[in-house]
Amino acid sequence: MDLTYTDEEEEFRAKLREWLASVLPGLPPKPSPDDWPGRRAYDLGWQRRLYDAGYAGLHWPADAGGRGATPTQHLIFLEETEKAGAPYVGANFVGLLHAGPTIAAEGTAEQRARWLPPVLRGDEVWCQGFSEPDAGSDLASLRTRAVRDGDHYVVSGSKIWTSHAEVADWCELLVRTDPAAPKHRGITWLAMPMDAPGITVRPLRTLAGSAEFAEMFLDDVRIPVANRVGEENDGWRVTMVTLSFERGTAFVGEVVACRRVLGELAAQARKNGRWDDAVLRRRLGRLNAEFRALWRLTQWNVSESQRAGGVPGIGGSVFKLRYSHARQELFDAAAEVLGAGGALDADHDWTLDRLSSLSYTIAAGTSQIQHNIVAERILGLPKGGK
Amino acid sequence: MDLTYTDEEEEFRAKLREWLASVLPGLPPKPSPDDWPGRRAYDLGWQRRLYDAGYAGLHWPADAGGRGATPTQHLIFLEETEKAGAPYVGANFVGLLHAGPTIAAEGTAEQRARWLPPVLRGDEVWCQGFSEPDAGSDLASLRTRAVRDGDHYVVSGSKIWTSHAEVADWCELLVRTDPAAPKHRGITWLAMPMDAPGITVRPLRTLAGSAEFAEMFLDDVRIPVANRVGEENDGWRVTMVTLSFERGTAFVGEVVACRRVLGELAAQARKNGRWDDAVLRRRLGRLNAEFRALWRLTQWNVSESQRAGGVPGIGGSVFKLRYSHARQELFDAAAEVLGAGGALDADHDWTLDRLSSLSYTIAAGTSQIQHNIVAERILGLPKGGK
Amino acid sequence: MDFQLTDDQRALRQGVRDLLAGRFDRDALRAAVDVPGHLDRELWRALGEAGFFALRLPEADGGVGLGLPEAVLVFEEAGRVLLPGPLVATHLAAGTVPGAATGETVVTDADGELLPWLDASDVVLADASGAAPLRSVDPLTPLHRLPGPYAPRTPEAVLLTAAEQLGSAGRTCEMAVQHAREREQFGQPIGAFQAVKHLCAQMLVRTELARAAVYAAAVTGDPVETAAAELLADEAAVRNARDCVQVHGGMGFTWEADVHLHLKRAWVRAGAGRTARETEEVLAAAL
Amino acid sequence: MDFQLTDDQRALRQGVRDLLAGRFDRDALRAAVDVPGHLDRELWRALGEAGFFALRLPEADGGVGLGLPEAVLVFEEAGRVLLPGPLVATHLAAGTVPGAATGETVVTDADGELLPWLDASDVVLADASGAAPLRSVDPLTPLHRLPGPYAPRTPEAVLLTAAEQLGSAGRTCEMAVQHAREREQFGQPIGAFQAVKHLCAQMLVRTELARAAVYAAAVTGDPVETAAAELLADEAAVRNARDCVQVHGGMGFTWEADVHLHLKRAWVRAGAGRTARETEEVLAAAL
Repeated sequence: MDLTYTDEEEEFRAKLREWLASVLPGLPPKPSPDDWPGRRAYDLGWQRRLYDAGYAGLHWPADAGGRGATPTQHLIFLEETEKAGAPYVGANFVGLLHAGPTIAAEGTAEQRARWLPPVLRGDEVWCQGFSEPDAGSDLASLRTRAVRDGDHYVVSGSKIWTSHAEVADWCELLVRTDPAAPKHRGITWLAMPMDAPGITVRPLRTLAGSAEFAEMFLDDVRIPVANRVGEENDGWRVTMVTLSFERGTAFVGEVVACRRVLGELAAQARKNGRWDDAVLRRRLGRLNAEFRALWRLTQWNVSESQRAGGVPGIGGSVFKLRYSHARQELFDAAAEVLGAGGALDADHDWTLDRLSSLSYTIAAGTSQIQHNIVAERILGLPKGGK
Repeated sequence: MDLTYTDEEEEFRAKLREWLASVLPGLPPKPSPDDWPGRRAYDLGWQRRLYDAGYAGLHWPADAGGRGATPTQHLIFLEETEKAGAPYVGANFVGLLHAGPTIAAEGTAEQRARWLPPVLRGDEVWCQGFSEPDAGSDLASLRTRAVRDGDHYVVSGSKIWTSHAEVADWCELLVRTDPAAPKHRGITWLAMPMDAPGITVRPLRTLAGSAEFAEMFLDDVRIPVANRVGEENDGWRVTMVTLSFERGTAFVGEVVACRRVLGELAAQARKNGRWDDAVLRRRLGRLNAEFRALWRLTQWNVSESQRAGGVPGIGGSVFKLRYSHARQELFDAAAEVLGAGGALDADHDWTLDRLSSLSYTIAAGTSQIQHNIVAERILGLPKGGK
Repeated sequence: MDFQLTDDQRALRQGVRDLLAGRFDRDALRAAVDVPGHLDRELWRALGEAGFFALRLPEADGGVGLGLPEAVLVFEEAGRVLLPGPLVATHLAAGTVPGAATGETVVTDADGELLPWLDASDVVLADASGAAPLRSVDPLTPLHRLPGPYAPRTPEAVLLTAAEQLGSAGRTCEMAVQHAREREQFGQPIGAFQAVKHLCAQMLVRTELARAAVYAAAVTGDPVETAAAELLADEAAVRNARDCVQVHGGMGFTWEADVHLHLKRAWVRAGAGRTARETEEVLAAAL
Repeated sequence: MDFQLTDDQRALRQGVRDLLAGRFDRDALRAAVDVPGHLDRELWRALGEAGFFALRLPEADGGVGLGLPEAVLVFEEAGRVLLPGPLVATHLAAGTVPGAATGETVVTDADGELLPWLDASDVVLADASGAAPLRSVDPLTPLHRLPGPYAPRTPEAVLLTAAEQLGSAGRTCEMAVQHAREREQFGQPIGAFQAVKHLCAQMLVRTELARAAVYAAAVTGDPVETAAAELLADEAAVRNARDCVQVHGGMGFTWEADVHLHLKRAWVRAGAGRTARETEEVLAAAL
């Protein structure tokens, strides 16, 4: 059990810090949340800077254009960029964390050459077309149909929770190619060009009032068969590769951010007098234990993945269950620190964070589903019950 | 919505108080918890006093020897006896609250004449032979076999959680008479004389260290067919009658007692300085809200039952879910008030109450089962899932 | 003792429910959401005509002559449908502020630090000098922040707000159950899964406990009982709305679903009253 | 950074587990329960021989020369099997009290208000004047009450106790899972029901979070990290034991099942340390 970083790791951190200190002051001003083209340009600009400095695709394998960094280096990267206040991955999220790694793992040489470099360079944006209105927790029940017509698939259906759809160049799309097969066995993974005729994108407003997501309606969209990654009807397996990439270090930056917010809450409470409320103060103390331990659990999981040659373990579900809950507790505590006059003010960041924290126990597998995963896959309890 | 008591109800209360004040000082000293014959004698002696004063079987129908009191009068009786510190129902529990009402509702005239008066007079003790080692939450899966042999049933099997078995005269016993039928349809209700050959009773020690319960092993016990209440294989329905009696006002005395304990906790905390701990103090305040509301919910349920002519509603499951949890919280708070030196002292009443509170989310339907009941029978969600 | 609704009380509740279903249906609700700060004066007058505000005025003064238990039933219905406006303040002003009883005059009062509906109101009972607008998290309740000091709320205001919380808690429980019955995943209604079932059962338990507390406080007027009602109703409304979001899954996270409106309103109502800290101290002191 | 057990640490853990399985199996546990207050000196010496107490002494002084992380792994194993005796005090006395390192001498120390194993110990490091016996709720830990004032516990004592709590939490999770796999009701293992499944999953989550905190505190020795470890390990041990009772149903409520022994011991360990109040204040002050 070693929590000290090796010399190589410390050197990596030092160089990164140095670079961040040099590059961040020169960034253009942040675009407004509603300015989608502006956000695309900003996020891609940041990615281009990372690319030029050699930090793009840090955790991607070298033969996919990545740096082949260790999980620990990736952890350091996420920690330091968050601490320095660097831009979030933003519009590059799906390309860097879902679609890219999937193509790297399952695509042909030609597909890798076509799609991976523009992601790393910050030239192209990907979005994700997985969930459907009737396929949420039960993703494998998706019904968007793809019918083969010569060297094209003709796709019709609707997708939901597609972030950055308005400005994406490509969509990693799951479609049903064999309606007669068992549900997991009739799914195919396609790369859909977002300028293809027949795609309609409609912004989807969340309860926080923002339009981070979109619905996407597909009406006889023609997608070349050459855009298929993996075999026809093998898309579920291909997708699971993607999802496992999502779990490993997905929340590193957020845990760092939560610990910063917790410190700000304490500072604010000391300033406005609410620190004298023993119940609130001890609640913040408890959250300190919670987030410190979540940070250590992250390091535990990263070390495990490092030993396994970079493959994230199942511990991600354990982490997500507790983290999603702790995050909600954190922003509930923030509301207490602010008092009603601040907590009901929609212009306060913490109010929006409190609202958006509600999605953490739902998105990327509800807590109900995560409990099942932990109970069945880790603890070995019987599968498939209700 | 009326929370005032009628003149008749107030008169009933006043007379009861007067009688309690006159009779309680003359009671013999309480026997030790391990003195089973002494406890039997004490409990039956109290029942005899109730009988002589006209309070026996208050909620039983008049034609079963009861007083045919309203649910509100029963509520008042339970409230006042608890407040006065009168003895608990003790060894008379099964006779008065389970077996007796079942026989009153489902027995023949002869059976009623044989079994009911001794219960009311405090002459005979009943115990309950329902649960089995492999039939707990799934009571209907019970396997104790009864085979007809002339005018007797010959019964073999084992029962568990049989309280007062050592000193009982009778046992209300559920047996399987048709192993081929669906599980709910092959069960029969029998009154078993506890002096019949073939019965072995073994005390069952609980985690609180006491032997309140027993296991009962039945080896070819012969029970006259005349002791069957209801039809052969109709015992499940007969039993459900009993169980619904259990739910209505089962916890009235306990809620009164919990509110008294809560007051004692506050007094103790004020005395030992722990009242200065804002977290503990507010926790006690919250429990005050909880138990006040539980008392009002009891009155709500009793009034509902009164309007329905004495039939308890389904609200008992809602009450039990919250009450069992609140009771555990109460004695956890007691441990905080006492501090480690008191909370770890097994001679302190509150320590034992804390331990025994653990059974409240298990006995008479686990909280898991109660959630299902509420969800399926009240909210109408689909049955039978896992 | 008969702690159940009388026939008259049942009829009153049904009457209010029917009135609101007619005058403030889902379309009206979403229209109100789309124009924040706008108060429908026609609806307000209709409420006045129906006796919503004059409910507790003596019949001799043109009122309905009913009591706090009946008002609680009416405000519970208002909470169910998220009826907007300074309902409690106007109701409490009936008989003292001209036009309040009939719904001609809209009256607001400060709820501690926050003053709702300042711009849309005709009469402001609080000292509104220095009031600064904020962007309310609840699209159905415009808010101003007051510099203070603030007058404490009356026990009636506390209780009627708790009644609205109770109505909201009951409604979100129903919404969750309805969604759980209809939404299918893995080949069956999600309400067949124990995880969802038990969430819904807990919602009902919270609602019924809060109901017992709120109704009892209305009958007895006891301040400690009122504190219990406030605490349990706030908790039921907020917690149920959150669980309702959870049961709805992704759908619950959209603006289009009504469930977020319940959550935000529950936050506003809980924030308007005493803090849990104050309420719990009242309850502790009474031990 | 490599926050995982080294091969040596894994081997140590396995070695201790094997040793305890051989010297303190379930029969030995139940025998200890049946004779409260009796300490098996032969077992104690065997622990000494195996290096349980001398683990952190330098090899030059006849110790094993290992560190706090290794001690935490060993005490976690002790917590798993409910090994009785003043283990932490004797371990900490090794090197200063003669015979402690080898298991010849049994050493106890006061844990705040409570002094465990007074009668069975050879050396008492606390001021035991005025010590009054009480009937301990835990049949495996005899206790005396001290009049005070009490010396604060050392950070090592806090952490090794937290390690025992962690071991107990992990064990009750396993016990619950095993029971849920084997016990059938309604025609299937109860572990097929989501309500039971999710209880078990929560137990694992608590254990793993506590594990990360305890191991990290052992590596860093940071006092705030130690406070976090104490808080989370106490909670995991107590809460898991309770959930384990619940999963076991009626069986969990019997004296014959081991689960109550875990709960009572977890209470004793949590009561021996700082209160949650003190720990949370340390954690708050560090923000």
